[in-house]
Amino acid sequence: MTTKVQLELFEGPLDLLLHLIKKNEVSITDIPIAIITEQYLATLELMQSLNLDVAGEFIVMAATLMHIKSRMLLPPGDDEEDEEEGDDPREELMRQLLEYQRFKEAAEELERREILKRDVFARSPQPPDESGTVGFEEVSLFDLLSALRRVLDRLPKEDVHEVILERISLREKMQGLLDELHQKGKVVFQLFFESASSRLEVVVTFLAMLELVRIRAIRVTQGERVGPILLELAAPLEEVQNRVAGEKIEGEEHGT
Amino acid sequence: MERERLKSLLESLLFVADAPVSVNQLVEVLEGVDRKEISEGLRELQSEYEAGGRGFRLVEVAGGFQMRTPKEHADWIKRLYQGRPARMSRPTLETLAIIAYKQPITRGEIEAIRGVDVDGVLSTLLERRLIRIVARKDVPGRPYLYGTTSEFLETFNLKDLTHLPTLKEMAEMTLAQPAENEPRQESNDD
Amino acid sequence: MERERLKSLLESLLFVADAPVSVNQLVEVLEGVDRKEISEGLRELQSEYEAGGRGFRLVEVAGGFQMRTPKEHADWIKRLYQGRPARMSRPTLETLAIIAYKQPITRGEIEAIRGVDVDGVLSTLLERRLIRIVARKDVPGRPYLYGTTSEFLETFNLKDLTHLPTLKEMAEMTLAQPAENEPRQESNDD
Repeated sequence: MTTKVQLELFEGPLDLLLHLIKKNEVSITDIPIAIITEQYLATLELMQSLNLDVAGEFIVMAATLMHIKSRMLLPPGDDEEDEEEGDDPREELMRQLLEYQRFKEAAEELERREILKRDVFARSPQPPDESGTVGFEEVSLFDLLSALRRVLDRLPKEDVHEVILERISLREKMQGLLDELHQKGKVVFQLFFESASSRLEVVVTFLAMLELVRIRAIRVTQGERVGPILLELAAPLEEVQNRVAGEKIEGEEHGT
Repeated sequence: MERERLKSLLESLLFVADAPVSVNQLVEVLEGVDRKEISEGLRELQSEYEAGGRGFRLVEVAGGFQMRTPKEHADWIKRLYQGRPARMSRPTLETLAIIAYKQPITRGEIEAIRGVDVDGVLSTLLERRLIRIVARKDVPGRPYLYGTTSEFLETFNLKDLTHLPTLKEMAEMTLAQPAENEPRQESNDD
Repeated sequence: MERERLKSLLESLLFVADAPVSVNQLVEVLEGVDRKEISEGLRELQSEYEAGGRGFRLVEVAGGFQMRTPKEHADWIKRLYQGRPARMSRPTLETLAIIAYKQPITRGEIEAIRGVDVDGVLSTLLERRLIRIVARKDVPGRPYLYGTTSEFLETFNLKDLTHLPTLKEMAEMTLAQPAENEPRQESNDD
């Protein structure tokens, strides 16, 4: 995962390059690569000296520029490895810059339009009268996911950002839950979340639980309407373990 | 400020407001305009709407002014809403999400996850054919097991259930989301 | 129906709607009224609002008609407005522009054009309902394909996608390209 660029001035390496090209009053189709590379690297250095996080993409571009520069120094025809790239080593970069510039301009055009809630206003949505409506408005998968997320969000929150996703495997968690249920018999639902060390673990625990319910390895019960929710094994440990082992889990990591 | 311009501004302000606007609020927003002028402007708009047979009136309500449609138009307005699909509510979507991922699932299991009663929501979803009863669970009470329908797949543009986002993608998306701070939590699990 | 009465009704309907209203919807609601009459009524309201210096205009947007305040009143309205005013950052706008013109498009394809990671921006856009997931691409990994929504059209005051400003041609490009080495053209390039 890349760190965010803190320097708001440039949105990315292409943005920075366009800025340098404009500043030097040169053409995208004929970039003086030595000068631009030098200025690009100087800018990165400046960013670093100001203690700004320089995103990985900026560094990758620096390497690309230096590579192009070195290839420009070779006499034409001497360069076998990159022959399929065409004659001018700057070509791919040129194409990228032109395309990026097109969309940068398109974005500026969009910004000049009358934007709703910035320049013009419609009436605020009134609470709808749901009676007699026909069907539902379009909902997207994202809405569905957001809904699931909200369910998860109500569970205890911890900071997740530093946890690497792959560390906790769903299958491991499922086995762990089964072991715990085997040892303790009936366990109160919430108890499983108390030991979680991060929000991610909560998510994984929750999903493991749902998965176990789905394959009927565990049972969820509730004595009274408002009573605690209890979990228990739906069958002897060995049997449910086999059931878990035989189950293909959607989204499971391979080879980890 | 010139009277016509003031009235046009007042109209804009009343138009966008989602609650009655008090004269005090208007005085604050229209810095430099006299309270008396504002009141007069409002009165004029009021009688213009009435006399001009416009599609709204300016009514004084709850300590402020609000634009409202005339009573005689109520039947037509209802028809506008009736002909239109409603936005799916949060409880509905959440319940649907749980069913989609965990089907077949009983009402009790859904409630265990959502922490609230889902009776009404289930009937809405059944009515809209997004879910169906697939079987009965072989446990005491033999509760219904719910699953999604082909209308569900169509709604979400899915070829089949295996095309639902996977656990990993879901985690990515949920992690990428800034947690929205819901002021009103309907859950009772904490 | 008498013209003035029709216009008054149209005004009511447009006033209460929380999204642009299409002529089709109006035809349905106003049973028995001619489509032509409805269109004429709308046009008349449109010019009356403009000429009469009213606090709103009738604009054609996202496949329908919607009442909106004139741009000159924005500053005053913002002072009263409770909702979050739209803020469009450069990354948001650039990403949105790429999606608007190249839809359906995957995250990877967007990143290839912008040269930076767009994870956070995509979530923001999804959350604001300016874009949506339209399908999955049939390539390894089955990445999501993103497209714009009708909220996008509403936000940017567009009748439909064909009304997007024309993209500048990559004119300079062709000059510099050797004939046998065509720039990699995306399928939906025009």
